[in-house]
Amino acid sequence: MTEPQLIFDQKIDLPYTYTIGKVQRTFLRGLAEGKLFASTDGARKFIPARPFAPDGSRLPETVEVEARGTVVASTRAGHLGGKVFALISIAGCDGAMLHLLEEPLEPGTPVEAVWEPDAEPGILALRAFRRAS
Amino acid sequence: MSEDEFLRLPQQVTLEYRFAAGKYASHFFTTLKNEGRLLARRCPSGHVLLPPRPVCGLCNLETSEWVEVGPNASLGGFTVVYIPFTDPMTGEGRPVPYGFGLIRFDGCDTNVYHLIDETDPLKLRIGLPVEPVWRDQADRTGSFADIRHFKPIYT
Amino acid sequence: MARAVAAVATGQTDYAIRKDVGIPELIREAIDRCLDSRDLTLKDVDAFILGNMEMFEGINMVEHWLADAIGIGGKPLWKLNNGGTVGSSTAAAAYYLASAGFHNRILCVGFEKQSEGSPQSSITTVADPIWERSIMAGAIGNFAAMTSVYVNESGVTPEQAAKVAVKARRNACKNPHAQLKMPDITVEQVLESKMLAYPVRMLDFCPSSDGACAVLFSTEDDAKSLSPNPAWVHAAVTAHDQQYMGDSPKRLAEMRSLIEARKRGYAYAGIEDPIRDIDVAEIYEPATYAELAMYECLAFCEKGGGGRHIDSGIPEMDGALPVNPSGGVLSANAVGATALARVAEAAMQVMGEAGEHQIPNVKTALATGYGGNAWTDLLVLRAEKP
Amino acid sequence: MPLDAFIVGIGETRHAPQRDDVNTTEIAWEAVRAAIEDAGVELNEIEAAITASQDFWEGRTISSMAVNEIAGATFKAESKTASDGTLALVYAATRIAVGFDTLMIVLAHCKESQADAHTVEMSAFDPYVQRLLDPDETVLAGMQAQLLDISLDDRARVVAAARRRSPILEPLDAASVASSPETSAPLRQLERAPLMDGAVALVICNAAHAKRLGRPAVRVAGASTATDSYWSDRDLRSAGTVQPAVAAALADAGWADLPDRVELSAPYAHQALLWGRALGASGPAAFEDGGLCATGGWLGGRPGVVTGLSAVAQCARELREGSVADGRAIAHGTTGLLGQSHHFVCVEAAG
Repeated sequence: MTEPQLIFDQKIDLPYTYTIGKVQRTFLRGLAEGKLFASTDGARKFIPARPFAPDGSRLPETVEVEARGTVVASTRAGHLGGKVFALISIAGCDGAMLHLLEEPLEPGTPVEAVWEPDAEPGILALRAFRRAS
Repeated sequence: MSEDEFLRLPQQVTLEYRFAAGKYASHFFTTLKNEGRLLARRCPSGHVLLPPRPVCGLCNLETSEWVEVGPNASLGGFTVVYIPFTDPMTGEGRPVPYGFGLIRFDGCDTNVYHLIDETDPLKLRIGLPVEPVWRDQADRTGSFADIRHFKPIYT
Repeated sequence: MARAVAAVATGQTDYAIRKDVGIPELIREAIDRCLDSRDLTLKDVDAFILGNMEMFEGINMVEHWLADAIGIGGKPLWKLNNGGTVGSSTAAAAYYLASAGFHNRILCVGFEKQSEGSPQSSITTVADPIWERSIMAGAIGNFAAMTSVYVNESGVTPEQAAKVAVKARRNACKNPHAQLKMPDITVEQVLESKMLAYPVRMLDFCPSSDGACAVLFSTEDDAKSLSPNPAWVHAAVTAHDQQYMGDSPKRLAEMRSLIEARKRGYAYAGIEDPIRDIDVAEIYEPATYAELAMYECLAFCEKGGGGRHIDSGIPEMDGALPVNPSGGVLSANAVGATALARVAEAAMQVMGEAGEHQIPNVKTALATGYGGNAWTDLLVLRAEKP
Repeated sequence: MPLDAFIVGIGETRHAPQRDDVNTTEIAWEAVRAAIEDAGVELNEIEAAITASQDFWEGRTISSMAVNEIAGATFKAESKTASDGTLALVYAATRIAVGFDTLMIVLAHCKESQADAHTVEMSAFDPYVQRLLDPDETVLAGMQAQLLDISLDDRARVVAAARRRSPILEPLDAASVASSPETSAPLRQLERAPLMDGAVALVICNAAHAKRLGRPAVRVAGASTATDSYWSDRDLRSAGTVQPAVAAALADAGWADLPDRVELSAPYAHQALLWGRALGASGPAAFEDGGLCATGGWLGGRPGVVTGLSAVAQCARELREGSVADGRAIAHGTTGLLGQSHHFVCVEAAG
């Protein structure tokens, strides 16, 4: 009689509370008010706002930018129920923002933000991007 | 910076796992469930190791045979815990205070941590004999939690 | 030939609950303090080694996410995770990688933002999922059960343990980065603090902090060009114990990994009489009782003599072998940073840059890391080049 | 000072999608036991071990706690690189080069069947501005594939070649790969390497010890690792640090040019082609004739964390057998979303 191979089904279920730094507070609170803020060193602007550029230099200030841009790439995630993810580059800004689209769009398609009404500060305060009208 | 200036975003991270108990744990828990016997592994140098395992680190040799230990045991160390603690596996808090300690099964060279049915630390001492109190057969899950806790034997 | 390696610059954040910064800003505080002290920038660093416990903040491959915050730009980026010893493990890795010439200037960064997770619960994920996790009682419960063995064997008293807490929090007053600065702390206050898990009381145990520590290592002439008196690494030894938490019968009373690492480390660095040969020690003491036990395992005193050793005053700031003039882990504990902070503090003592808690003319400093299943890292830093 | 360590023992499990018969300690011991037997040494002689594992895949903080006893590190040194097995080998080789250790175990292990890949990958996304969208690496790979001018047919041919060369996975023809269900457009399910359980262990030592052991040895001649910016700050069409990393490895080994034998590790077919192109390979043919992945590489069935060290083990085996023309090979590993870090190890027949 071969012995059963026991399996322990377990979960690691942990609550986290992420502290948000200065420029990203402005960014995430801005989304809740239907505004898009980039972080900047006075010359380059980055979306999403973040405290450091990829070369490590500081981006200490924020500046509001238009919530319009173009699709870098998009994909329908069939393995995740058909949600459409996209990488969005915002006009005049470096960096790129992962977010959602209402439907897959070709790279280069102009898009604009769709805001979630009276949302809490956070990335989901921006519901998705759609083809710019 | 006043309190409301700060922004702290809550996020639950839930990771599901299916752990294969493996050869030694499967044999241990199957024997425990079916025969109520506790099995440790012994290596060629005679070290009796619980939990059972493929290699004895004391002599770097493969363990070579099963050997029965316990069920009676003694305290290898003890404490009484007074601070609430949420078990990440169940998400529930364990009521305080509760006894907790290092249990050395008779015949074993190592200890295992487990709960002790005593909340007065002054009654506990190293070497105090203890015996396992089992969960009812129905709600055994095939883990060390099948032993509810260890009861001190105050003679 | 193996190159001589030295710590040449250090930087630490103030250890506290930080609600004002995220993780990228937190590590850059320590990194910028370290690099600014030598007028360097990120561009001057050849390779990075990051250390933390990923599940404490719940971020997988956290070093890859932090790559931008350190301006990685195609450079080598290492990530270690050895529990509480992770900080000293990054220092040991830097030593061997630089000594072999695989990298030159290596920046080690240890960090933890413990306020973002629930440390007591995430420490439970250290336990083996099959044998230990369903019974775990958090770090404090486990540690207290080990402490009973040591108290039983050595006879140390709660008062002697409390003296360690008093020494730590008073020393902390002279360390700008320490979290628990308590100038008027008394033994009585420690003995009256809330019992967490018998016999360990609130003030017997280390706090939970957010914090980061950065140490820059370099080799040979480059090290001399970067620091007026570099802290040369003479030994970086690691020892582990068996696999499960209950395996070691004596636990603290005879911490096998620390005894093994001490023997090899002292032999390697030519230390015969620690009191005579070591000028200052920064050890990783998660609790007062641990420091007393570590005095014995480090051969600062005879076995069972930990209580008498604190009574003797030798480990005080003005004693023959000061232990933790920085206030130690009892005064600040962000796990990923903590063991590297021990190395940083030892290096600061050798470089004469420890400010108010500087011990006069330090030639040899000891640093240890503690973590995992009672594991040990032990490093010896000296003013004299090996 | 170049690395100068010798691989004298190789142990690798037969990787499988779901090893329910063993836990982490036991699967790692399978590899270590085979490696010390191959080297003709006892576990007691091992002086230190450097391991590689990732806590989120293993479901355990300090996941090396499960293996330091079977790796011979009780009362000795063990350190864990939380990225790829190639880096564990490099760290170990530096301890040998400086003469601190003479005989060591290098171990990489992962049981991908234990975890939920989606949540493990999602946990690697930026927690402030990306994670709550609930993405995973397949989503990013889909976007990357959309931008690259690599056809589904070429991608399917790479997977079919990997499966044909794999000693463990069932063969698959390109047509069935191309017609498998779509995951994240334009990717098909079978374009991604399957999740596997497995471990690889190497015994390494210095020159004197290798001579004493008299085992067929392979020399670690050099290595490199290079990390790029985070995925969303990169041009997804670029091969990132592949070229600079391979150049650095060749320089470290003192090799003038890339050897013919390259063992590449890529979890997606289009990445195999993208990174292969950066190494001078023109298309699927390099995979079909075994030039780039003799036994199928990651797509041929290796657990992610283990794939880099498995690539080294594969090259070492071939060098021992003398089946590599110029007696030189280079093994590749990668970590981070969309290949953010690339690692290369140069190995040569020790003669």
